[in-house]
Amino acid sequence: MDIAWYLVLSAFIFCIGGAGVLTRRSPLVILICLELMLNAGNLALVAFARMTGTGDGQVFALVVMIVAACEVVVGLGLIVAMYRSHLPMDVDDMSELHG
Amino acid sequence: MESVVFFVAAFMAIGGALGVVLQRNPFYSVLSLVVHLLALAALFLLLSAEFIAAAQVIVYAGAVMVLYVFVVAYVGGLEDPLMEPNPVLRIAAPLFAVALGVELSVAILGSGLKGIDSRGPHVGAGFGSPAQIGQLFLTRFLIAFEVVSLLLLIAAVGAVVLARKSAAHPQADERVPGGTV
Amino acid sequence: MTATTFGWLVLAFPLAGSIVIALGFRRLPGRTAGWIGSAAIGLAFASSIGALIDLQSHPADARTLTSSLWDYVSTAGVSAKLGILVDPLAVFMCLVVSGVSFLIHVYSVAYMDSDQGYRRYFSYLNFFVFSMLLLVLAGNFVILIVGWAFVGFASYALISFWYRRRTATHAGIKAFVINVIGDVGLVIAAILIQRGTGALDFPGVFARAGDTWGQNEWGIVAICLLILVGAFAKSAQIPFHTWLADAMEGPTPVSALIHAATMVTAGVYLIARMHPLFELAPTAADISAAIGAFTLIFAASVALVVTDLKRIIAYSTISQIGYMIMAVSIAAYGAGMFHLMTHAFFKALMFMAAGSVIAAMAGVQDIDRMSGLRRAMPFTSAAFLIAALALGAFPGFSGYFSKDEILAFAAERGGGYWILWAAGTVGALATALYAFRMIFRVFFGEPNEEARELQEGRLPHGEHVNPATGEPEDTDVGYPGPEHHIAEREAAMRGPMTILAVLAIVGGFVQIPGVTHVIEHFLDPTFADSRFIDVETSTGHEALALVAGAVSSLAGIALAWALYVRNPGTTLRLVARFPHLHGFLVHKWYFDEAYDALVVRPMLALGRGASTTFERVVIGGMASGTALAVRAGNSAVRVAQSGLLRNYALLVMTGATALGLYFLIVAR
Amino acid sequence: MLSILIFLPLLGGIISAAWPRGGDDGGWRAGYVSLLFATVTLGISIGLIADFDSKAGLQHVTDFSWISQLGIHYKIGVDGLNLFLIALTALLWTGATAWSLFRQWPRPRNYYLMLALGETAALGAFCAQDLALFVLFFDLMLVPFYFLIGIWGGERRVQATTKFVIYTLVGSFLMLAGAVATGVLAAGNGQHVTFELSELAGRHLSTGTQDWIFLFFAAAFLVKMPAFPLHGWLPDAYRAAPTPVLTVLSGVLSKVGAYGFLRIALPLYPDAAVHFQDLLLVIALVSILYGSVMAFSQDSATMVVAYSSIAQLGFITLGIFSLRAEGAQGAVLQMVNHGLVVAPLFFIIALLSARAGGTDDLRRMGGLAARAPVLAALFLIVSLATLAIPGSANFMGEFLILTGVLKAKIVYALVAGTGVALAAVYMIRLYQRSMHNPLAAGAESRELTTADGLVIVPVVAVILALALYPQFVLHRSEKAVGTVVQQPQGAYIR
Amino acid sequence: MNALHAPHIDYAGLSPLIALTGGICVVLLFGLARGPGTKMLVTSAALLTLTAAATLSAWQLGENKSLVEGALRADDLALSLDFVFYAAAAVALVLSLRYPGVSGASIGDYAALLLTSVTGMVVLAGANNLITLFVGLELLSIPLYVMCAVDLHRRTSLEAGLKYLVIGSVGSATLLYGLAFVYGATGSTDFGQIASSMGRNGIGGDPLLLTGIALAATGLAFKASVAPFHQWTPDVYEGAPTPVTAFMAVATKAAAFAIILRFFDVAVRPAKDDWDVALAALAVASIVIGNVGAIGQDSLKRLLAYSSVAQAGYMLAGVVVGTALGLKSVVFYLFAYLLMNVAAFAVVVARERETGLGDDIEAVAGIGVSRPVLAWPLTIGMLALAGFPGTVGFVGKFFLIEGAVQGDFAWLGVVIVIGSMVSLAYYLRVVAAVWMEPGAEAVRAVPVLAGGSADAGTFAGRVSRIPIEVTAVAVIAAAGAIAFGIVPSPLLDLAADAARAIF
Repeated sequence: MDIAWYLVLSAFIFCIGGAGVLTRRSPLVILICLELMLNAGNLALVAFARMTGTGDGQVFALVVMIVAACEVVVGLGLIVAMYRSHLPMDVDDMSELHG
Repeated sequence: MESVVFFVAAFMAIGGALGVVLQRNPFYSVLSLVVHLLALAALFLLLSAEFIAAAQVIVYAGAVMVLYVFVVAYVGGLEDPLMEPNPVLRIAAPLFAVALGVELSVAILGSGLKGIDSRGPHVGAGFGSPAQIGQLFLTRFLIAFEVVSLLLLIAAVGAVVLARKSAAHPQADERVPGGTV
Repeated sequence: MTATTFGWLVLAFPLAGSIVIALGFRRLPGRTAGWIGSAAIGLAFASSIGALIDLQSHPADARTLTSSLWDYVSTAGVSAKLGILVDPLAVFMCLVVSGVSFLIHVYSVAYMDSDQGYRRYFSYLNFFVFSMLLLVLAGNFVILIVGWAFVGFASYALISFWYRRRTATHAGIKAFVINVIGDVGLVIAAILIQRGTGALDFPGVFARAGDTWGQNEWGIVAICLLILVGAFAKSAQIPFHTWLADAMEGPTPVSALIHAATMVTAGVYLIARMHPLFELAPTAADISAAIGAFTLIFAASVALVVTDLKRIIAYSTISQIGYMIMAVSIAAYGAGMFHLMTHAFFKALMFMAAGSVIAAMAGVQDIDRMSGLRRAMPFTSAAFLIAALALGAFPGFSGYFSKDEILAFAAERGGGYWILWAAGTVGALATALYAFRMIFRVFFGEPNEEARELQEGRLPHGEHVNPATGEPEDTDVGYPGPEHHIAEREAAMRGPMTILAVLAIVGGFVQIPGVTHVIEHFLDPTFADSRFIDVETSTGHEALALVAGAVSSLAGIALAWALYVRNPGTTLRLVARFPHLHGFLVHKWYFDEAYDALVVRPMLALGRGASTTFERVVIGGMASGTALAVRAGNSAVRVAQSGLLRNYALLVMTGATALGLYFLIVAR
Repeated sequence: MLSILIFLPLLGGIISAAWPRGGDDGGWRAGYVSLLFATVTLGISIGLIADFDSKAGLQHVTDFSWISQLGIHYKIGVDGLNLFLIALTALLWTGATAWSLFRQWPRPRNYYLMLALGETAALGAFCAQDLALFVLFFDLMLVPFYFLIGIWGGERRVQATTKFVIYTLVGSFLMLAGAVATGVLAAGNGQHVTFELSELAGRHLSTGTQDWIFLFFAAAFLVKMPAFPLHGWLPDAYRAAPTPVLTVLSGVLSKVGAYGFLRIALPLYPDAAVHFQDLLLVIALVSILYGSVMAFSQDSATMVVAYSSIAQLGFITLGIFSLRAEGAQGAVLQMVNHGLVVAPLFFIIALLSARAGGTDDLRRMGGLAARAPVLAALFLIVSLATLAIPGSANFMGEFLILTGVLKAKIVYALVAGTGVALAAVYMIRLYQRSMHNPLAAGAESRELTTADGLVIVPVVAVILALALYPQFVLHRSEKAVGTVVQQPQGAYIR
Repeated sequence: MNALHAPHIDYAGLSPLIALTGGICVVLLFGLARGPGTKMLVTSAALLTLTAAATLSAWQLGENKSLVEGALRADDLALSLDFVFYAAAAVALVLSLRYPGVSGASIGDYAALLLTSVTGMVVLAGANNLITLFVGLELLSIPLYVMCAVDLHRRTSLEAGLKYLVIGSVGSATLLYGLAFVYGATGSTDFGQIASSMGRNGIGGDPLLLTGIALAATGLAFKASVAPFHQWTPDVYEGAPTPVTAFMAVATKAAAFAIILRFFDVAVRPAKDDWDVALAALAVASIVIGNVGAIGQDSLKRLLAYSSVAQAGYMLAGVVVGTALGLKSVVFYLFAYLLMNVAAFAVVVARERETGLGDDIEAVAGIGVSRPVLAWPLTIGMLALAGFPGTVGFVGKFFLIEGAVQGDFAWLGVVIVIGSMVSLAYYLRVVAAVWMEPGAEAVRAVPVLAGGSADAGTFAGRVSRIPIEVTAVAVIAAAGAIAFGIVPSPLLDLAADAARAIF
C-alpha cells in the first residue's frame, strides 16, 4: 500500500477525533477523543518514518505515546477532582468563566 | 495480503474511532478506543514499526485503558445525549471535521513528494526494531528521553495533587447535597 | 528742538497723563485728575505749536520729517519702525485734535466733577488723545493701525463708561466691533500694500506706488476700497454708520471730543493721507465720494426726525463727515481739512451746550420734553445758537465758508461731480432745518418745568434712570452723581465754550474764497504730489457755491421757523400724513434692523446651532461613533467568549482550517 | 545646562513629594519647594534668552547617544524656534505653581510632583532635537495632565481626563509610528538609523512616504492644539481642569502641537507639507471661524476662552502653513503671545468665578469691575491683547501671519480676516458680560489679592513689554524660522 | 547493528537543566517534611534552584552551542529568555508564599510543578528539533494544567484547569499533526536540516509542508494566546490562582515566543514569503480582539488576559518580519512584558488578600490614597502596557514598530499603534479607578464581626497588614519598568546578542 493511504487514514482519524471533541460533552469522552487525535498524529509519524526511512518518526511516535499517557493521567486526575467537588460531568455546565 | 490487512485494520481503526465518538456510554467509548488502538498497532506493523506496535498494545491498550476503565467505573456511567443542544456546534462540528479532512487529504494527495505515492524505500530488518529505537533515544534524542522521564514523574505528581482527597478544605463535605458518594 | 522732537512730545504728554492718572487713581483728590489731564493735553497742544513753528522754518519742499525710536518689527521683509512722520497735514491735525481736546478736557473738569469714575474718565480721555495723536503722527501703516485701533478702543471704553447701563455696554460693543471691522480692512489693505511695494512706511509706499500699480489697476482699487472700509467704519459712513448714534450713550464731553470733533474725522484724515493711492485709483475715490454724498443726505434726513438731542447731533455729525469724505475724495484736500477744522469747533461747541442742557434736564435727552430753556440758560442757548448757525452754514459763520468751498470744488471737477454738488446743497438745506429744529424746540416756546425751576435758581433732579430705557440706574459706579453741572454755574465749562464759540464764528475767516488761503497754503507741501494741486476753483463756481449755500441755509432756517415756531404741530400732521416715510426715517432707514436680521441673528443662530447641535452630533459623534464601534466589537468578542469549552475548541479548529486553507492556496 | 533646565522642576517635584508631612500645613511647604525650583528654572530660561546669539544656529547643545541600538540620541538644544517657548513654559509654570501655592489642595505632594513632571516634559518636548526624544516627551506630558485633571479636577473629571488622554494619545501613537517610520525609512542603503532631526532633515524620504507620515504627525499636532474637528476633548477637559493646570494646558501644551509642525513636520516632510498645504490651511481656517463662532455663543467664560484657543491656534497653523517666513515668524510670535494671554485669562476667570458665587456662567456674572479696578484693568489689557488689538504683540503676530498667507494664498487671508473681527466680538463680549452691566445677583465685586496679583501682574507686564517691542522675539527667531521654511519653499518651487 | 556511540554531552551547556531537575527532586523531598518551616524551606530551595539555574545560564551566555547532537541549542536567544522564566517563576513563588488559593497542593508538589514547568520552558526555548520542541511544550504545559486547577475547592479553578487541559491538548494534537507533516515533507526533525532540505529539494511550497506549518503555527499560536486561538486565555487567567496566572502570563508567553521565533526564523525560514502574511493576519486579529475584548472587563485578571492577547499580537509583528531587528524587538518586549505584568499582578495579589473583593477592579479603587505603595506599581504597569513614554513599554513598542517598518510591514506598525489607542480605554480605566475613585475600604472592615473568634481576629490582623513580599515584588518590577524605560541599553544588548544567535 502506498504511504498516501496511511496518511489519508490518519487524517480521517484526526478529523473524527476533532469532531468528537466538538460534539461530546463528557470530559472523559473528550479526553478519549484527544487520544484519537494524538494517535492520528502517531500514525502519520510512523508512516512518514517509513516513507523517509528514518527512525525519527518512530521515536517521535513513542514520545507522543508517553506524552499522551501523561495527559491522560492528569486529565483523569482532574476529572476525579471534579467529581470529588461534585461538579457536573458536562463541559457545557463548566461555563462559569466567560465574557 | 498486505492490502487486505491494511483495509481490515483501517476499517477497524475508523470504526473504532467512530465508535468512540458516537457511543453514548463512555464505557463503550473506551472499549471502541481499544479496538481502534489494536487496529493501529496492526498498521504500525505494516509500516515496519514493530517496537511501536508492541508499545501501543502494551502501554496503551493495556495500561492506559485500564486507567480509563477504572475512572469510568469510579465516576459512574454518565451518558450524554447524542442530540447536540448547541445549534452552532450541531452544524459546525461535522462541517469543520469534514472541511479539515478534505483539506488534509488535499494536502497529502496534492503533495509533490515522490515518496508519498510509494510504499517507502527499502529498509533493513533493523528498522523499527527496539534496538534502533533505543539507539536513537540514547544518542540524538537523549534529551527527549530524559525530558519524557521527567514528564512521567511530574504527571504522577500532578495526578496525586489533583486526585488526593483534600483535607485542606473541609467545606467540600458541607457542599454534598444528596450524598451520592 | 526739531519738529519731530515736538512730535514725540505731543505723544508723550497725553500718554504720561493717562498713566499718571491711572496709577494714581486712589490718591488724586478732588479735581486734581482733571487738571492733570487738561495740563497734559495743554502741553501737547503747546508742543504741536512748537512743531508748527519748527516746521514752518523748513523750506516748503522739506516739510516731511520722520523720526523713529526702534524697529518695531523687522523680519522676513516686513519692516516697520516705531516712528512718526511730521508734515503739515500731521501738524494741522495735531493742532486741531490737541486744541479741541484741551478745551473739552477743561470743560470736563467741571462737567464730570461728581461722577464716580472721574479719574477713570480722565485716564481714558488722555489715552484717547494720545491714540488720536499717534494716529495722525504715524509714520507707517503699522503705527497708523495701532493708533487707529487705540482710538477705537478708547471710544469703546468711553461709550461704555457708565458700564452698568446695558444700553451703554451694548452701544460700546457695537462701536467696537464695527471699528474692528474697519481695522481689519485697513490691516488687509496694509498687507496688500506691503506685498505690492515691499514697504510699510508712508514715504516709501507713496514713492513706489506709482511703479507698482498702473492707473486704476484692480489691485490698487481693491486696496483703496479696503482702506475705505477702515475710513468709513471710523467715520461712520454708510454702511458702517450705525454705531455712532448709539455711541451717544457715553458722557456728553466724550461725544463732543470723540464722536464729533476728532476721532470720527480720522477717516477723512486717512483718505487725505492716502491721497497718492486714491489718485492712482480714481474709481475708489469716486465710490468714496458717492458714498460720502449719499451719507450726508441720509444722515441729514434722519436728523430731521429723531428726537434724542444727542442723536440729532450725532446724525448731523455723520452728515457733516459725509461732506468731508466727499471733499477729500474729489481731491479737495484743503477744503476737506478746512471743514474738518470748523466742524470740530462748532460741533464740539454744540455738544458742550447740549451737555449743559442735558445736565439741566437731569439726564433727559428727549427734545420732546424740552422747551423754553432760553431764559433759564442764556449762556448755553447763545452758545448753541452760534454752533447751530455755524452748522447750518449761516453766511459769515465758519461752516459757511468751509462747506461752500467743498461744493465749489465739486462744481469745478464738473461732469458727474455736479451730482455731488447738488447733494451737498440739498444737504445744506436739511442741515439748517434740523439745526434750527433743535434751537426752536429746545430753547424757544413755553418754558417747561425744569426751565422754570432753573429760572428760580434751583436745579431739578429727577430719578436716576437710564434715559434710553427708563431702567433705574445704578449710581454706584459712574453715573453722574446728584449734582449736575451746567455752563451757567461753572467757569470751567464756560471758558472752553466761549473760546469755541469765537472760533465757530471766526474760524472760517482763515480761508475765505478769494481772500485768504491759510490752510490750503499750509497743507500744500503734503499734497504737493497730487495731480489736483493746481486745480483752482474758478470764481464763478465759488460764487455759485456761496450763493447756493447762503440760500439753502437761509431757506432751511426759515423752514424750521415756519414749522416749529410759526405753525407748531405741522410736523405732527406731516407724520400723520406720511407715516411710512416717517417710520422709515425714524428707524434710520432700517439699517440696524437689516444688520440684525442679516448678520447678527444668523451669527448667533450659527453659534448656538454649532454649540448645541454640531458640537454634540458631529464632534461628539466622532468620538461616540468610534466608541460605539469598539463597544460593538467588545460585545461580539464577549459573546464569542461564551465560557463553553467546545466553542473554544471549535474556534481553534476553525482557525487551523482557515490557516491551512490559506497555505494550501499559496502552495505551489 | 539645558538638561538642568529640563530636569530641575522634576527634581523639585520629587523633593516636594518626599517632603515630610510635618503638621497640617496643606502642603504649603511642599509647594514652596516646587515653586522655588520653578522659579530657578524660569531664571535659567531668562538666562538662555540673555545668552542667546541670534546669528548662530542651535545652541547649548547636549548630544549623546542614549539608546544606541535604536539610534536614539539624547540631543537637546535651543534655537530661535523654541527659545521663547521655553521661557513661556517656565514662566507659566512658575505662575501656575505660585497660584496653586496660595490655595489648598488635597494630596498636595502628589499634586506638585505631577505639576513639576508636566513642566519637565513640556520643556523636554521643546528642547528635544531628536525625533524619538521629542515623541517621548510629547507623550510623557500626558501622564501628569491625566492625573492633574483626573484627581484634582472639577465635575466629571474622570471622563474628561480619559477623553483628553485618549484623544491626544490617538494622535501621539500615530506620531510614534510615523516617527519610527521616518527614522527607518530615511536610512538609505548602508546608513544607520537615526532620529536626530538635523540628520533626518538632510535625508530624503520618498513623496508617498512623506505623505502618510506627515498626516500622522499632523493628526497628533492638530489634536494637541486642538484644531477643528479634532477638538472633541477640549470642552470637557477645560471644564474639568483646575485653574493652574488649565493655564499651562492651554498656554503651553497647545503650543507643543504648533511647535511640532515647525520643528518636525516642515523640515522633515517638506514635500508633504506643500502637498497638504491647502488641507491644513482649510483646517486652520475652519478652526478660526468655528472657534470664534463657538466662542461667542458660549455662556461659560471658560468655554469662551477655550474655543478662542481653537481659533487662535488656527491662526498659528495658518501662519505655519503659509510656508513662508513671514507667516512662520508670525506663528512663532503668536505662540508666545497666546500662551501669555491665555494663562492670565484663566486665572482671572477663576477669580471672577469666585466672585460670582463659584460659577463661570456669564449670565451670572456682571458688574464685577466696580470695586476691582486693578483686576478690571488687568483683565482689560489681557482681553485686548487676546483680541489682537493693534499695538499688541498679538496683533503683530496676526499681521505677519496674514502677510504670509496673503502672499501664499490670498483667499485664505481674506477669510481669516473675518476671524480677526470675530475675536473682537467674543473677547469684548466676555469682558463686558463679566465686568460690566448691572451687578448680577449673588455676585460680589472684590479686588484681587496681592498674592494673586503677584501671579498675574508679571505675565501682564511681559505682555506689555512684548507689545512695545515684538522685534525682541522676531529678531531671535528669524534665522531658525528661515531654515524651517526653506525646505518646503524649495519643494514649492519644484 | 551499529555500535552505540555515546553522544558527546556538554554538561556545561546542560547545567541549568541539570540544576533545575535536581531542584525538582530536592523540592519534592523537602515537601515531604512536616512542620511549620516546610513552606519557607521549600520556597527557599526552589528560589535557590532558580538562582542557581540563572547563574549557570548567565555563565553560558555567549557560548552559542548545540547540545546533544543538535537536539538543543544553548544560544543567547534561549539563555536570555531563560531569565524571564526564572524571574517569573521566582515571582510566582514569592506571590504564592502566603496565597491561600494554592494551599490545596502541598508546597513541595506545588514548587516541583512550577520548576518542572520552568524546565519545560528552558527545553522549549532551546529546542532545535521537532521532538524536543514537542516534549518541551508538553513538559511546560502539563504542570500548568495541574497548577491552574490547584485551588481544588474553587469551582472556577477546576474549570480553568479543565479548559486549559482540553483546549491545550487540542492545540498539542494539532501541533503534533503539523510537526508530523513537516517531518514527512522534509524527512528530518532537525531544524537546520529541515531548512536546508526545504531549500535543496524545492519543496518549500509543497502543500504538505505548508499545511504542516499551518497546523504547527496553530499549536504554537495557541500557547502564545494569539487570536483566534486565544479563547482559553481569559477564562484560564481568571480561574487560576493569581500567582499561577502571573507565571503563565509572562513565562508561557515568553516560552511560546522563543519557540515561535526559532521555528519560523530557523526551521521554516525558506518559506517566509508564505507564512509572513498569515502570521501578520493573526497579529492583526490578536491586536483587534485582545484590545476590544479587554474593554469593560471588571475582572483585572481577565482584563490582563485580553491585554496579553493584544500584546501577543504586537510581538507577533516582530516575528512576521523575520529579521534580526524583529527578533530583537520581540526579545526586548518579552523582558518588558515581564516587568509590566508582574507589577500589575503583584498588586492584584496584594489586593485580593487585602479586600476580599477578588480581582475585581473595585479592589483597587482608591488605593491611590490608601495604598500609594501599591497604587504606583499598578499605575506604572498599566501605563507601561499602554506604551507611555518613560516606561519600558514605550521603548518596546518603539522597537517593535521599528522592526515592522524596516521589514516592509509598516502597516502592521500602524495597526500596533491603533491597537494601543484602543487599549488606552481599559488601561486608563484601571488607573482612573486607582486614583480617581473612592476606595473600597468599607468592604475590608467586614471580617471582624464573626463573633470575635480568634480566627477572625487573626484574619483581620493579617488583612490590614500590607503583604510585604508582594509589595516588594510590585515595587521592584515597577522600578524596573521605569529604569529600563530610561536606560534600556542593557536589555537591548541582551536582545541584540539573542538575535545574533540566529541571524
